[in-house]
Amino acid sequence: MGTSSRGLKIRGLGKHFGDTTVLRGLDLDVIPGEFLCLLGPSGCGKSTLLRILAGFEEPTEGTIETEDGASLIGVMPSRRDIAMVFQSFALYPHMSVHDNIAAPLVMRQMSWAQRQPLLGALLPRGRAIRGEISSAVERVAAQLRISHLLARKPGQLSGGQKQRVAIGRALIREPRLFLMDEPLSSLDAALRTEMRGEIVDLQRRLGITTIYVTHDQTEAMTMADRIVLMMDGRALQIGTPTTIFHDPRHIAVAKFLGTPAINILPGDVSGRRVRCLGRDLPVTMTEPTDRPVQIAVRPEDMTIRVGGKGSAIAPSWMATVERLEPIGHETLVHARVDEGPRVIVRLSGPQLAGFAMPGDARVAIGFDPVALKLFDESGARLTHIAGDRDVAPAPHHAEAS
Amino acid sequence: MSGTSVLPRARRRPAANRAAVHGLLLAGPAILFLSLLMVAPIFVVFGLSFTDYSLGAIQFSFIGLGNYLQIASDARALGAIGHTLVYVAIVVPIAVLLGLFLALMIQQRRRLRHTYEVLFFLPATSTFVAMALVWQFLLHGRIGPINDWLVWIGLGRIDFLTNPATALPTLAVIGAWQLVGQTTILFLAGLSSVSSDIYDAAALDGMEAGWDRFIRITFPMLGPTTLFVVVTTTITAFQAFDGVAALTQGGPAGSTETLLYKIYLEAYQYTNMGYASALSILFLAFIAALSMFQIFVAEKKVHYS
Amino acid sequence: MSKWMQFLAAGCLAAAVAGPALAEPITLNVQYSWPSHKRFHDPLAEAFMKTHPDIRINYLAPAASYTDGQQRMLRGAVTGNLPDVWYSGYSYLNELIRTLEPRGESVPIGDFLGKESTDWVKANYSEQTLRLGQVQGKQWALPFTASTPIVYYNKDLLDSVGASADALSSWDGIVSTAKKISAAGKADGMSYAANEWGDDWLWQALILNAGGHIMNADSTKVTFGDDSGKSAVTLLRRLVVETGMPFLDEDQAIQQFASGKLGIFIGSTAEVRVMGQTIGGKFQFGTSPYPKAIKGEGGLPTGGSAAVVLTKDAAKQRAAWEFIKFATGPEGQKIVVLGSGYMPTNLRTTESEYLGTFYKENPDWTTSLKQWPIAKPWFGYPGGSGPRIWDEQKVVLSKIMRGQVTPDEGLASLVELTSRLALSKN
Amino acid sequence: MSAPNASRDMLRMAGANAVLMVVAAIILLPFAWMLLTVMRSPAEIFSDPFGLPQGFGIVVENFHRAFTTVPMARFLFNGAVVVTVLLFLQLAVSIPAAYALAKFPFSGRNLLFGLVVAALCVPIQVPMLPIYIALAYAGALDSYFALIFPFLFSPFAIFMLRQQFKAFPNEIIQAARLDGFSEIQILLKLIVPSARPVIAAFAVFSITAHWNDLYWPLIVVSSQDMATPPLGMLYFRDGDLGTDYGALMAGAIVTVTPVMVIFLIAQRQFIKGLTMTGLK
Repeated sequence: MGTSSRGLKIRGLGKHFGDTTVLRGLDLDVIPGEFLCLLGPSGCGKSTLLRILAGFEEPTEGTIETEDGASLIGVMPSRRDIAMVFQSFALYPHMSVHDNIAAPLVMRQMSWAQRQPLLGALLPRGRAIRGEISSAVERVAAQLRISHLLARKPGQLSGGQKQRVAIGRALIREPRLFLMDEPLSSLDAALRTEMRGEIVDLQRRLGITTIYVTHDQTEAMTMADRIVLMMDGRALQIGTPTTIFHDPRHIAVAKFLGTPAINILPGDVSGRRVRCLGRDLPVTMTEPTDRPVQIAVRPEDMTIRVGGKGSAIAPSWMATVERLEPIGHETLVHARVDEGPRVIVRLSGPQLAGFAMPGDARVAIGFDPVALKLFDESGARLTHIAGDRDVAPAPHHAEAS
Repeated sequence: MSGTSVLPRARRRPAANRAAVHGLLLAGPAILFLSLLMVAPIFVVFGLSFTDYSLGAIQFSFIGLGNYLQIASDARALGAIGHTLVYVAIVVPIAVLLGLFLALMIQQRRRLRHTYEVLFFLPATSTFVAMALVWQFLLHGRIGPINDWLVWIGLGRIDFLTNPATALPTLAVIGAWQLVGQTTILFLAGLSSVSSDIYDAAALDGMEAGWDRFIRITFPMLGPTTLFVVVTTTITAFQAFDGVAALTQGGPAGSTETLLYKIYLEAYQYTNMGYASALSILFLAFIAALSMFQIFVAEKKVHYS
Repeated sequence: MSKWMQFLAAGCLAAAVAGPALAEPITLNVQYSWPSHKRFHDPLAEAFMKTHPDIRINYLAPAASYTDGQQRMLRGAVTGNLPDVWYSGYSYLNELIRTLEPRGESVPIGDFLGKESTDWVKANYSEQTLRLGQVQGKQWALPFTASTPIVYYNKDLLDSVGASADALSSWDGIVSTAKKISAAGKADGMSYAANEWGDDWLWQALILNAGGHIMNADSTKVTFGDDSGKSAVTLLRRLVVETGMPFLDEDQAIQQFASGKLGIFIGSTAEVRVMGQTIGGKFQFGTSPYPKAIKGEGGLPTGGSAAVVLTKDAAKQRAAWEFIKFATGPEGQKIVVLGSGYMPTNLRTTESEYLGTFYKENPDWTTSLKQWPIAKPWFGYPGGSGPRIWDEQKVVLSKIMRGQVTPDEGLASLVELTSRLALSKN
Repeated sequence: MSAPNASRDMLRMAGANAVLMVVAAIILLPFAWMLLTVMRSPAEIFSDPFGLPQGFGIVVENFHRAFTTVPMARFLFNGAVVVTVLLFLQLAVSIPAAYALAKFPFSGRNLLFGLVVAALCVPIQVPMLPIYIALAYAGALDSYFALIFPFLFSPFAIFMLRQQFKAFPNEIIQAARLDGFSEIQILLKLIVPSARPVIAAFAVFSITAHWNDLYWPLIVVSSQDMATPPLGMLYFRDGDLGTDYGALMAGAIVTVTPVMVIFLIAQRQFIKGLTMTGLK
């Protein structure tokens, strides 16, 4: 596809509906050709951002510019060279699949008179243009493997077929920017996985900049080049899936990603030393300070020891096992630390081997100091050094573009 | 007692059977009243249409198809059918198109939407006998304010209700006046069932507003609503009676005699029950045909899912 | 047991209603046409019950018109729902009696009248009045209200074109006056809405006034196809052509006259009271007699109603007669006349004790009285075909007035359709 | 909705509002005259149709006449009785029937539904005549019964409700049966509440139709005590003595207002109900 993909420069974007603020001062650069996921819980403003990009809503403040500096504010949706796939697919129920896919082209390539129902057929060129459009529709349909459905109405299609038609309608335009609003959420699980791959393949092949809204972290992690993690109208963090997962800038990001959710343990910092539940941790703060902190450790980074079996790294805390959750290749251990919080430990592979525990077993719980992340009370990330390894959040490659 | 009595000797009715009994019990009253108030009377009317029964008469006789043959040669009955068709032909387009237009205009209003809905629906809720008198004066050929305004804008006076050429159209406009609120609200209901995603998708595809959006999206999506509105409006218009009874009594020069008014005259004024019954059956046939048309078209064309 | 219950119920009722055990009052169900007549029926019943505490008058819902009332009586005869006393429109009296007599539903008023002294009858009811209540020579009903058409004119408009009310005594005079008024451009000349009236009263007036008859004495032949009919249809067309007469129905004509935009209106004397109220002194109006085409010989159809006794119960019949005597008596008539403008049907009403003084002070109300001598019965078609005949006749009249058919053609088709409908079996 | 240009949009909106206002003014013209008439004396009504009101005294007088020349309060009471009892009974008959049609496979169901749909198209004037004769022979004319009985079967209500009930999830009904609900409880506690907007829509239709109906009361009512408001209107209006327009319009206002108020109250539900009922 010959058209160049579009980049966007979004600055200070805000949107209020009366007293409700949906977006607050959002900055974002969209890199041409990338697959960008807007991820966040419902109500975080991700759909509103998408609707503003499409032109359905006007922002209250802020700017949106294309890579060549043209502002998009006030430009009609149809002039933005954007295509969109809706969660509900938004197919025209009264038109055949063929006409649904052809609709954008009919509106663009035919004159007002040519596209009128009866009149159009009589006009010169009208038939010729219709022919060209039809072959374009057939090409797209073949690509999406829905050629056999062209004569049907949307009401006669399955969910996955509707999905393909909706994508077809978006593709035929050869848009410079592709918007997708939770396009997989109305499909069943198996189909969702299949379509996930198809959409990514398609995007890679065509190289069209794609902004994809979802609340499903798996989708975001598996599909995106970069993820914008949004909460409460703000972009909390922007980065590659790896960065966002392993190097959260904010405790909310850490909590949002990963299943089961990250463990949070209470701690204190005094000077450069960090204490957790009465024990010193083998880490050193980059900056000396005195404050309570939140210590976050993912379940897979936790260790467990029962009567000498299993690995353990000092320091460790005694805990009581409350429940085991075996899921085949791994087991989740739910335990309560003595005089401390409940934690989840994920055991897999070698750790799991020969590991068996009675109920109410007493265990020692520890974690790899390299894996822990420190956040202050407001949730902001603090930097520390674990042993001799520097685990401060590094200025990552994907951040700066 | 022997051991077999442990099992309750329950009437082991299959579930389907029980559901059937429940269903019949629930529908019972409706079935009773349906037979009593609808089915039986229609059979009686049908039967009477083959007699010369006259209200108050002690005896009557069967005259076969006599009443029906009489309709064919009764200039007034044929005239009444013609007037009814003309009336329908005026009321339906006005009520439907104006209703659609108003619905489209109102739909985009956020704050005033409900106000408009209520205002346009007021005529439908009002007592027609009372409003007819108001119209009679407003449309007075000589001293009516509407004629004063017509003169003021340079048009001549119109004897709306007393000129045979204008009386029927005038009644039709009044009829449309009463119906337009209903059609507006029905169209609004239809419009609100079109998802906003569809409009967003249409906007991206280049149908942002105006004619294209209307002709390609809104109107086709309103297909079932439109059909429903057209047919119900037509059926209502077919039953034109109030305006005739309250304003013209069929005049001037018989120009506003409608089928239902004619039935009323024959039944209650001339006491020709037999003939009135035959006209009623004809009337019923017209309406039944319309309804069949609706069902036929609805099945064929306008259902998308 | 049921008897015991009845006894108990009756006892309780009596205790609750009557207090001291009096003779049970007789309740008469009385029905009339025209809801607006409530204005005089209510005070009439009140006055009656004051002097007759043993009789209670219970009015049933008024019929919307004489025609509607007639239909109700015919339906009532079938279903056994008849009032005890009914005021029948004159034109429906014939047919009513013809229907009810074989069923034994009606009692001739003559039976009661015969028991009163001849002098009393003579003092109260004129021969002419009584004749309005006779069917085939028998006194079935006693006239209660009576009206004839009269001419209303707007004196201010007449003055403004220099016309005098005296001119209105002939059709020529009316036409030329109306012509002048409409030529002046401020108002329409006149309205004689014969074709848009609810019944054929104004149309019959033209025929009767020209000395004609609608049908022959035994109702076997339509007779208005003669010169009387010809003069009637010619006149109607002439009114439209020469005075530019607007086409109005009754309500509209009254509205326009009351607003001061109509010079001459011909209608019922019963409207005189409301007319005065609606005009409210905005201009001066007057009334004058219906123009006589043929002096002396012609007649006018009498509108209004006559009381008929429909109860079969002897005690109720006696009570009904008492009530009718009162209603058609001078006191009753005084109430009726003042509440409407109708002509009194009782001779003594014009005595100074009753309305003598009033009439002297309100000459507009006396116009109709002057027409008593030519008041004739309002002809009613046999076989209940009246409403249908009128529905068809008015279509033809409209066509004549609008010039869609010539008066001669129109008259021929009027006679044809009337004969066809009036003489078909039924 | 797309709103790319705020000022152009404002202009469009103002234009649309202007058009709507004009149409509303035309539609409301008769009501304006009705209100003005009640504020003027008989003498002014026709000579100055849209003149200014003549003061409060006349309004009071017109309303006074409306309530004293006829028992207006009694008419309103009759109207209220007929409309409420009828609505209640219509629902009592229609709701179970609609439920049965929607959820119970009994034999003859299709026939019954076919008849309901067919009955939708039968103008009420056709079966009215035999019903009148039957009521007359039963001696039941001129009663609340006569005013109410012929309308107990409402195909419209059954049809609307059935469409609504059909959409009610079967799982919930089955769950309720497992929980020990009786069929009646299921109907009253689960199904009926889910159909409230549809019931409101039907209520507005039914109340409007029967409050304003003239035809049937005119035929069956003969005593003034049983008259409904529109019949009461006729007491002011007749050609024989001329019409008392001031009192008539006062009566008209009193007659028209209750239904309008009910519509205003039920309006949102009414419109929601219409949207829910098979108009998609």
